[in-house]
Amino acid sequence: MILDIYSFSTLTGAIDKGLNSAMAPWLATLLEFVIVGVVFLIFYALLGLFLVYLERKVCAVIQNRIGPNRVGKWGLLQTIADLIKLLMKELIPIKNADGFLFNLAPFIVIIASFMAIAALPFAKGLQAMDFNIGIFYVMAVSSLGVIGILLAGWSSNSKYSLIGAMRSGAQIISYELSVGLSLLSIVILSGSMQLSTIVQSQADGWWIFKGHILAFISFVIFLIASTAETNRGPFDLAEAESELTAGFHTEYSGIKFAFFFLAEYMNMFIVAAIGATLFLGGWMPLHIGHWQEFNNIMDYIPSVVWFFGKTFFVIYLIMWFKWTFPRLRIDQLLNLEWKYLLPLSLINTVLIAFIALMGWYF
Amino acid sequence: MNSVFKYFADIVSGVRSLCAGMRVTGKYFLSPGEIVTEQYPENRATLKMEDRFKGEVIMTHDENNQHNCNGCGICELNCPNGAIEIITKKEADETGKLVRSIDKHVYHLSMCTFCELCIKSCPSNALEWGQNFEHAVFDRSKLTKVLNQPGSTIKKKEAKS
Amino acid sequence: MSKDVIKNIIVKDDEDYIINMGPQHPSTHGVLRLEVCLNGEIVKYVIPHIGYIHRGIEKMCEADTYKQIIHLTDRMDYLSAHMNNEAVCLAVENALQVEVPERVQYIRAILDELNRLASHQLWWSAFGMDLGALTTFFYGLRDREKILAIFEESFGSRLLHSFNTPGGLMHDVHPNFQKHILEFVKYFRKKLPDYKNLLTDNVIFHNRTKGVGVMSPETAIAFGVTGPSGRGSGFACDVRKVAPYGVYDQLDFKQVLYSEGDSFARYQVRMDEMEESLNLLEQLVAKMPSEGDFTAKMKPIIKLPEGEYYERVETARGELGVFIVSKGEKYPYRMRFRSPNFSNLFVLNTLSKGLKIADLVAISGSLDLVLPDIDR
Amino acid sequence: MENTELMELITKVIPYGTVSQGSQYPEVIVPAGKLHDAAEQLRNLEGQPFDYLINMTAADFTDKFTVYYHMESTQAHNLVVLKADIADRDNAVVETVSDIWVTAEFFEREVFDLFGIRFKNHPDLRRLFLEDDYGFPLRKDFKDEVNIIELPN
Repeated sequence: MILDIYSFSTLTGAIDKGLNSAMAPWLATLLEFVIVGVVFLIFYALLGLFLVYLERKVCAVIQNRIGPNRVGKWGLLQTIADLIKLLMKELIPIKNADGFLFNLAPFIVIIASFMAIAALPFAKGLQAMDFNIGIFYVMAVSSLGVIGILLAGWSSNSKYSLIGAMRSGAQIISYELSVGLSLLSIVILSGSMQLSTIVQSQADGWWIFKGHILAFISFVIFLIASTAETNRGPFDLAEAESELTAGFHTEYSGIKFAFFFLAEYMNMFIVAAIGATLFLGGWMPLHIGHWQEFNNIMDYIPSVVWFFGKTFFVIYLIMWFKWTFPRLRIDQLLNLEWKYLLPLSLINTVLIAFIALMGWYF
Repeated sequence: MNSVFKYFADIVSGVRSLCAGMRVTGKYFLSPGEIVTEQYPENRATLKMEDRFKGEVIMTHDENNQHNCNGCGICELNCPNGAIEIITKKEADETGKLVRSIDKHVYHLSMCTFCELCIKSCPSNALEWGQNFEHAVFDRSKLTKVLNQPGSTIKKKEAKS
Repeated sequence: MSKDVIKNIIVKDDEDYIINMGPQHPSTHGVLRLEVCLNGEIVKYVIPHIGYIHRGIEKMCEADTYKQIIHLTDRMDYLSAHMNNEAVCLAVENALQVEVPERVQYIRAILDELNRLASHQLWWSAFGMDLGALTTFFYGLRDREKILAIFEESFGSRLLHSFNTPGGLMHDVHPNFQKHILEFVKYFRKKLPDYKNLLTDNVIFHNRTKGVGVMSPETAIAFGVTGPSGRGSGFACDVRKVAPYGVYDQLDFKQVLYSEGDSFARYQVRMDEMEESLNLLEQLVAKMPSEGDFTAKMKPIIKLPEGEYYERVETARGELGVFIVSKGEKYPYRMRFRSPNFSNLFVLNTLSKGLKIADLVAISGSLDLVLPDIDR
Repeated sequence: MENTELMELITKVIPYGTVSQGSQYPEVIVPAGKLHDAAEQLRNLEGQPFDYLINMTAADFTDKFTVYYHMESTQAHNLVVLKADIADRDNAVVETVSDIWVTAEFFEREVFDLFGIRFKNHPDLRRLFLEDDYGFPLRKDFKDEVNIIELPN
């Protein structure tokens, strides 16, 4: 049903075949790893810069401003200029800081977010690793980042940083539950933890439509909880600019600060991509029932466009939250999780399991 | 049961209030016509300050390079910050009498607080507000200005007794 | 008479976990240093340290004539610059018993209300930002810009317009003054629902401010907390009502009072005052005489008769007092400003005790402190 | 006249003070030693306690200091000025009123900072604005060649 002309499997297959015919299989596999790694590195850096630019533009328009518009056309090169500035800045050593952990922390944060990208299905046939426990892997890897944040706060030898890191720890441990439960509802519906299977299961309709109101509720819970997990406003207590100046990365400067900054935006991209994949059909085009003509037209849009369109829609939602709401207080943040989101998602999971059992979804 | 009802009512009212807030920001996001930013160096040609804008103190000169200042020093006296220094000289007029006249009207822009007392107190209305606001310089000494233009003379009072 | 004496209690301990908020900190709105003692996230006590921009205005006034003093008062509470000017002018005029033209009194009242509105708008913006809602800052400043444009048109400057002079005004206002004010009132009435939807009704905002930093009326009176902060606790301290000056006794407005005393009540007082100011502006523009002098006849050198004079006005933050000791010279012998923020600041310790750091930020935001006014 | 009634009332509770109508408000002048007692009497005045201390300050008259207390009753909205002269300029001490009005604690710190008047029994008498060795700038004999530039006028 879905057109194969946009499938990347022909391209990747051709590369694989070519490499295998030219050299030994182990060397070909190794080279493929290197190629994938380099491609992801470039993708990671460019996407991170673009997301920073996007956020600045979105918040500017929300706030009746123009936003960056001086460097390059529409200010597109602004973040690259910022990156160059950050690269040239001095890395200030902190007296009495735990040097090893202090330098390690940004790398842990950035590696955690980098690893999660591997499992994302970007388009038809474009996925680095198709684990059979894909969701589980992404959840596990993305929550590694909190270790980096805790280390950063602890090793900075600064009171502001420590408070920010502790807040972040409490926050991420709590919200992991809701994220997990809301993702579980889709796992129940699709019957698989493999991301490619989940995407395939949405060929005739996205889960957010097929799963009635319940899937919508778990999507909302997922959005809230994952915003909290990525330390973004209104849950940016770990940074809490007006209270803790910059929270856990108060003492970082130069490229080490840029790592935290980049990781924050990439984490946002990852949760948005997961949300898009699970709830909004991933790279699947929008299909409505038996409107055959409409469905055919939709099929002509490449799958990679669908994936990024949906992901950026979710990213926009997250940005919209951030630039609208005041920040929560730490006890209210935990209240929200334990008193509201967790019971609701538990009930939701039970109900979803029930409708999945009865086959009451479309 | 009441508390259960209140629990859900809280959620609904909370979500509704959040939606109201998001509607406001969403409305502005979708109406880029509301953008109020002025692009300053680009709009230099069209940017016009108000007539009364207090940019700096200037001394009005007419087309003959003549001004009204006779160097009486009242502005210097009235300035609360010592931003004005009057340097006078004695000059012979056409009858050969030595008359006090202004040599340099020194104005320290860096010390001026734009209180307008010099302009209001000037008995011969020699001073005025200038609308120039681009005062940024790299050297503080450049903010010390001489208000009377070089070669300027005092305007003659027309046929006054 | 038995009464509970309200005290400023600070119990220090060697083991205290102390963090310094300020002098450079995003939420202290200036160079205020708060010595905050924490127990985890809980605040044990707060000691404000001030003096970082003490300029000795009171000493400088002793060497300035009364006309020259005006421009110094702008620089105390720069957000209610006009009210500061007016306080000194009223003190001098009352001491000399000068009759100020009616038109001047109306213009001054209009400027008072405009300045109050501008100040409250900026406070709203900054308060939202303190709580993490960054967008409010730009909406507030966008609307404040309209008021500043009116100021710029008439006085030539936007913030520190030394427009008053003992006896009247420096100039007459711009011919478009009334028209632009009415336009602004119409514009701002349309924007107020946005303010309401963004913060006032927001559930997160309610959680952050309701029941936070509760100040009883007795505490407010004992600490001398005036202005909207005091009125949020039910302390009827509006000088415009208590001791009317200018034309305020001929106007129809009500003193906004809330009895809860928490941060949300202080917020509500200011939001209601904005609407009250809009009503007042309409009344004032309608009643203002279109013709008349802009200054009373004054001697070129003003000398106050020997004695002590005290004059109070209501600024956007509370009661400003001007105390002049004159010895009959053209300079005041001693000039003293009772600044509202000075008293409002020191209640911070009492209010934030036992609350969280985030609440400390919310409380100091709701008190609406302006540091140059505290240090003078 | 309301003020005369008030003045009579004050005269009754503060017999050692001179009560007069000043240029604007009733003034009560008491000896410096009796200041605390007078303040307490005014704070607990029957019918209209002066519970709101608006302003507290001092002035240097080269031969003496005068401390001023402007206070208002929040019920009757009357304003009264309490004054006391301190003759000993070199060792100026007066009793604190911060136990009566807590806001006086900070006003007194300011007065101590700028005039060097010390307040007995003050809970926390430190300088408020300036460094410890700065001198007392609002005294008329204060000289500071570095920071204060005298303008010729």
